[in-house]
Amino acid sequence: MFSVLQVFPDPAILAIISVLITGCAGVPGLFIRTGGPGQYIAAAMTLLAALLGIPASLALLFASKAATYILDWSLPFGSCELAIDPLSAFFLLPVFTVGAAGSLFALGYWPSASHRSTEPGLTFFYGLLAASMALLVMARNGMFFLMVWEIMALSAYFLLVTEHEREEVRRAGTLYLISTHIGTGALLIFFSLLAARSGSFLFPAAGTLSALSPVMMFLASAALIGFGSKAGIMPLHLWLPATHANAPSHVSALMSGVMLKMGLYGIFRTLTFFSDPPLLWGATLAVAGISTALAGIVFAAAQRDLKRLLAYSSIENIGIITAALGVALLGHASNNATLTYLCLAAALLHIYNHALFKPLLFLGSGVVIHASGGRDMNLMGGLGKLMPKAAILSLAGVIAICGIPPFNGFISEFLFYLGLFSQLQTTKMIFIVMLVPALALVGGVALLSFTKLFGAVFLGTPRRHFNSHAREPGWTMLLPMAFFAMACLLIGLLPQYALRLVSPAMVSFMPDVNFAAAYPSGYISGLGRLSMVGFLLLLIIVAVTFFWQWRLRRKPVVFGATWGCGYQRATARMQYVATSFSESAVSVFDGIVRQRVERPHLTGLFPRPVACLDFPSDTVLEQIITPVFNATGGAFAFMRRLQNGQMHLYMLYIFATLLILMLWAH
Amino acid sequence: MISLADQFLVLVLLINFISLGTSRLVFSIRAVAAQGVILGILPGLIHPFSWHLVGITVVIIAAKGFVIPLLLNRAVRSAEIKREMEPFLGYVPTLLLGALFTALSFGFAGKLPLYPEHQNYIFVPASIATMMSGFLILTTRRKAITQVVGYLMLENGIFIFGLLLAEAMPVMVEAGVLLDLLVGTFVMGIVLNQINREFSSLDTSRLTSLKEE
Amino acid sequence: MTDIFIHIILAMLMPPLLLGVIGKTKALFAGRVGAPFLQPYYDILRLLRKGTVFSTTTTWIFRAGPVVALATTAVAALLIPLGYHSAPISFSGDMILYAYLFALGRFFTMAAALDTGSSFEGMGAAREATYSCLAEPTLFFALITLSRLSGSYSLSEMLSNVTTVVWSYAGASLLLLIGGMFIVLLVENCRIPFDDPNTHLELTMIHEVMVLDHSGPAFAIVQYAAALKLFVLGAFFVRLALPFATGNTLLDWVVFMSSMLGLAVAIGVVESVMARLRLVRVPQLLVAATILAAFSTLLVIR
Amino acid sequence: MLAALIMLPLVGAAVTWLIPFDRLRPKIFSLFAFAHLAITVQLLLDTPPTSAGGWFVLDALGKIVLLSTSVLFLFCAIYSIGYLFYRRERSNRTICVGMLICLSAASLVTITHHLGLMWVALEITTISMAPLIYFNRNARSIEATWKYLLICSVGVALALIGLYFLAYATIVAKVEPSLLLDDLIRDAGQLSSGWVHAAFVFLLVGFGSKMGLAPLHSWKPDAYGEAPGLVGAMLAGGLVNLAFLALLRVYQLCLATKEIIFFQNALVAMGLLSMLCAAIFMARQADFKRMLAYSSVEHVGIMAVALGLGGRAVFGALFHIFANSLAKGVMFLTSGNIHRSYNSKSSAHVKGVLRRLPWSGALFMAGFIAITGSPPFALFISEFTIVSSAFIQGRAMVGLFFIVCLAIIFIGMALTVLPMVMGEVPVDCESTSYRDSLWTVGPPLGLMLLVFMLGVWIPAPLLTLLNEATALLAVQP
Repeated sequence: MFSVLQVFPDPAILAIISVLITGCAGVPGLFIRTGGPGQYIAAAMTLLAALLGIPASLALLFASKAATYILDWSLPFGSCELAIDPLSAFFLLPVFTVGAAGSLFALGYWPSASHRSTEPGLTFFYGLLAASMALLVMARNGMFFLMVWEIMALSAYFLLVTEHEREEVRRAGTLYLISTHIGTGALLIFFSLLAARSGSFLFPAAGTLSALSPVMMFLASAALIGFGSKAGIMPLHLWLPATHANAPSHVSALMSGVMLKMGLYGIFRTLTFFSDPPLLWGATLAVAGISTALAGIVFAAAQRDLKRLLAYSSIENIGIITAALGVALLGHASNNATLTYLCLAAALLHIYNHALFKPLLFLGSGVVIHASGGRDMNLMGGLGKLMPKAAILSLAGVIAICGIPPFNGFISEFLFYLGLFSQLQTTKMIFIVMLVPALALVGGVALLSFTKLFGAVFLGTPRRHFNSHAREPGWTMLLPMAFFAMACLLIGLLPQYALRLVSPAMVSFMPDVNFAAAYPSGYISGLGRLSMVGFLLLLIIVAVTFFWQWRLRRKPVVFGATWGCGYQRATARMQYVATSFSESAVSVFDGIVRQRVERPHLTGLFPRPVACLDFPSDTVLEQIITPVFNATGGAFAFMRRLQNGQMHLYMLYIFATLLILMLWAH
Repeated sequence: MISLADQFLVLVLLINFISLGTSRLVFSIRAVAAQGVILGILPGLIHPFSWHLVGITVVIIAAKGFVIPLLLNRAVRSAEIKREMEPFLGYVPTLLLGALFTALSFGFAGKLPLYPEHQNYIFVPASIATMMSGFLILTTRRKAITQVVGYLMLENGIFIFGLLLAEAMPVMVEAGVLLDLLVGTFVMGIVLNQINREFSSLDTSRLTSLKEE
Repeated sequence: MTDIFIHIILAMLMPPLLLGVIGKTKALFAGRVGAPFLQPYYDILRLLRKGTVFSTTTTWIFRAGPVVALATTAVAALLIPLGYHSAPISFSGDMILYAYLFALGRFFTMAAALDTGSSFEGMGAAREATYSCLAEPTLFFALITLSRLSGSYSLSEMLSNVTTVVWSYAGASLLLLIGGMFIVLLVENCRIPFDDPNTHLELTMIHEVMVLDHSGPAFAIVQYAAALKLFVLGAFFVRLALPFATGNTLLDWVVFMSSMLGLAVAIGVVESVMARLRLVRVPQLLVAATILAAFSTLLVIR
Repeated sequence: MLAALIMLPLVGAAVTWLIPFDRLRPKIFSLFAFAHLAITVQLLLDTPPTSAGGWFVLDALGKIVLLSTSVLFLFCAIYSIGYLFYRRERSNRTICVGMLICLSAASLVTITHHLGLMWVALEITTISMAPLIYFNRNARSIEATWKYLLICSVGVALALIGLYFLAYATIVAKVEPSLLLDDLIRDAGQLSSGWVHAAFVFLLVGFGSKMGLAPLHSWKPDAYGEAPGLVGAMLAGGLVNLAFLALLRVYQLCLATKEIIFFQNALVAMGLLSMLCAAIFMARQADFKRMLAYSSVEHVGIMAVALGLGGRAVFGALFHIFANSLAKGVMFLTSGNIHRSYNSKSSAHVKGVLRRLPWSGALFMAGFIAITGSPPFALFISEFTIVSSAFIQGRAMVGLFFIVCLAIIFIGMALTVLPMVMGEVPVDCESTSYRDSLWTVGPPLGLMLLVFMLGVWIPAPLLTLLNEATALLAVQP
């Protein structure tokens, strides 16, 4: 299938070269005085890197053994090993695709003509971010991994604060920087413990560690905190919504599509070290995952900020992936190949799916923001008529992310469901099928959230007058979106091939599981039927359409205003806005998310115009984190009195230290 | 001779108590000056005669007995302050603490393994007690001058201990002494007068603008 | 082969009849003669012959609404076994597809409603979204229970497994299930007590208000799709509630049809004796349904 | 050659004292700094043998401190050309002379093995810095000077007592009395443990207060806060290392006397206390220069912890000497620029530095990232070495506490630095003529590049030097 690739010397070398190209993409722009060329050069380089890197990583994905290289460095942390096994290659693919698509999109979205001052830095750090993520999956030395990890985090930070004149952006940036740094702290502990265990900073070989010691518990939780905070598992998700909302859209696409996955990659990679991940770990991941998914989607349903909604839905998807992974671990621990197979496939496939439809939606949101000049969905509407192409592409993303056939989102959820159902035939751990209704609920709320998004943004009539930007975007912005949309549809219609793309990663992740045992059993034939039904569906749609057109042609078609139910003076402002659309649903989940409403109080017979403000609040942040922070700050403020400028007190400190040490010494 | 040295050391201890107890700056300055003079004489009592020794004695007496007290007095006069008002800790408690520390230092010195020849001196306890008193003043008084006095007392304590090493490593001891004198004069001579210019007062409780709110 | 043929014929022709039966039942309860059983067919044919009015605010999404709704329901009709006969298309996992096909149709119906930019239709869409996402878990609980009882992952086998025998040993859980599923059936098809298909107060409607702006052939498609949906979900329910099988193919078809008509009558009765719930009560009833289904699941997996 | 190392700065001091021209002086000053660095490198390349009966030895530890001090000094000197040109209103004679004297004394500290002489040199560095802290000639600066001088003098006095105790221990042990490190190490076995213990305690407290370990650090925020940027850089990046070197000497002694456990524990305790203290005082710190002072407290704490942990962590400590002094240089020099340009050091008034001083702002930001121990900068390497060896030695609690403190400190610093650097310059902000210029931005930029370089690539000779030094401090079984 990939014999063509044999003409290349060595795919691994090729991949590394394309990583370097990506990393240096932004460099010329820094030195070119006149704006413009730099950005085009960067886009061209990134595309070239993708053209080299994607086939290379495909070849590596299907390669039998991992390619390993030693990086010669002088840091005293053992040899620095770079390796690309199928698992790494699997995570490499999205880096190249999304990276290239984003840099192409940037040409139209962040043209250096109108963003002279910020564009070079943005382009540079964008390339750096992509490259660091690609290097991350290759790193096999804890020290090197941490360095690349932090480069990734920092370049993401600098991308985020591109528009640092805005207070909101600054606060988001600070929040992000702090939480990512705390995550890195956890990783410091993790890698130190790992080194303490294995004696070197090189990653231990697969399955060489045993999970059955208390230290491992400590180690695993450190890893979960470190990587989970990057992936956005609740309650470590705090940084995520603000960050994705305030970054430029193609950056949000890269962050949400790929950077979150790096956290997941960390979890995957960590799990490969262990020969026997106990049930507890799987259960933890499953519970954390499903609760993340539920809370995330409910938060999403409550949002009125377009990009915040998308960000929270990223949390939801990460939750689904984590849950699937957790169940797969449960299956692995209970030697249930079928369960392992289906759920692992679901998790990995959903990683790809999310890396396709989420960037698509973020790019779409970029187009929308470009047009409407804001992120508040309550002020949008009717954009579908102004930019039909962008609208239909976004529609594809919306359907995909709701997990509806015939798009790719459905496939991964289908596999997950199937895995959970398959557990019904066994005798132990049947309770995990309780994830099924939870998942169904998530799906339902997702449908609501994204109907709301699509309806409020693209449908109906404009709720206010848009500026001249509100027109169909250029091809540089449409092409990437079209690419993602096509990919979503293809995976949805031909799932059996998508599964073939995933299986090498599964094998390299769990080499000890005999997936062949699961393969022949009827589950997979289902996928073939699925694609058949998908085509059938399209067929019927076409048929009905033709029938209807035939009827339409024979009778007059009249155009008129929408039927206002007898109400004469209907205006665009009277449409159901995003908030009112989700209001009743959100009120059902009142405990999890609060819809804060600041009602004006009216006085007198003829009150003057007043505003009623409503905004959803993140419960975790406002109920837990902020109070803790304030308490700590207060305590510190109290202790600062120790430094009160009184000389004799300082002398007393010295004297006391002296005495205490003397007493201690004797 | 030895007994004489011990009597002088007892005198030193008494002076400690005086300066711990008094509230009049001028008086405590005189007390420290007297202490300096006594310390200047001490080497002569325990070591055989040598011109080198004479030199040391003269320098110490001149500096500790006259130069520094003069500087301090000038500072006091220019700042027109007579007494240490509102000390951090009252005089009586300070005295009691001083007594306690002196007693402790005698006990402590008894435990320490001493060079046989020094067994029957009270050099070690005296020096420790003097340092302690110095620290007491530093930690309980607010005015810059009194703190300088405390610092000087600390130095005196160290000097007393240094006498035990005088013949073992004279250079070291002298270097120490001279450097302390340098610091002393430096602090007193320059900084105090600068403070005077800035604050027209030597009350360190005024020197508390640098702190964490 | 003949079974598949009959299956398709039935799925295409029978649905409007159910609406007719329901109408007749209600009329009888109200002491009226009522419209003939075939009235729904007449309505659809008449609508197909009419011209169309499109709102100027709408886009192609508005037109796609009815089409996709019909298409998805049609595919679902091919997945569901009718009576004792297994479905034309059946594979492991088709029940998940079955559930999500309705989601697709629902999405386009709501999108079409929002596309008109009318506040009433937006209102309807919002309610539809809320209630359906609350009804979702119930359906899946039912699927879990059936899958557990039958040990298979495809609708045909699941449902064909439900026999009087199964009733004898898993009766309790099936009873709970029927309770839950009946509620789902009513809410998915927007019947009383959740929604009133032939009310005339837009503020209180759900499904009907979403399709207010459709006219002519499009509205015919909408009507037919609604009937088909009732048929598809009804088939599911009937197979649970009345698991009678004679073994003779043709007889079984008769049994199926009569039981479907019986279901229609039942719905008619419910609509005649009950009033619409206040909207705030609806979520509570849905949660209650979920709880029923959950209990039935617990009974079988413990 | 060693003599030249000491004499050259003194000559420089004399010359700069005699030159009457304020414009010319800083340039001469930098020339001498350059010459000093040249000599240093020369000395590192071919090390002279022990001279003057073991008084003067340049061993690996000395080399490390000497190199870091000399490099930092050169950059500060170059910076002073631009800075002092801006501060024309007052004579820069004291600052140049004082710095050069301090440099001479510092070199002396690094090359001598005689503890007494080392102590004298340390005292000289302390005194020579006092007038520099008072450079701004106002009430606050005199107060800072006063506190600095008195506390440090007391500390140094305590160190002197420690030395006396040590010497007395030799007398008691009836070995040939001496304060030469090598002799002491040789006779360490016989010394009476009582006196030695007392000596260690006093030396720890004495040098600790000069180094600024909590709770002996109380002079630091005041002195660093009031001193000009380059003096602050010299204090935080240079003198701290000298005091640390003194502690290293004591550590060597402890190793020899087999009394190491207590000393190590004391170091770990004080180090962790320093980090905690820094964390507490950096939160919501409005004055960014004081914040840097506490960051210095934090980093001496880190060094102390590392030394106390021993083993591989010592390597981290020694590498941290370089990393810390270079990064501190960046922070203090750029903060000097910011302070001058806004005429305020309160983060309440200083906003949008990237707009007004693009280079200084970017460098301050980068310095902040580096100094909080993020890769790819040098401090990450040292800190990661320390943490990992803490865990590898099975002292998880120490490592955990270490990490937690680092996290709190990061949060505190971020909440002060980021709002300063970003955003728009407030309209009501005082307008001054001070802007980025080659002389004021070049040195911190150079330092930053060094910090980055050491973060990704350690030159082989430096690595061998560090390993030699680590071997000197290894626990002999």
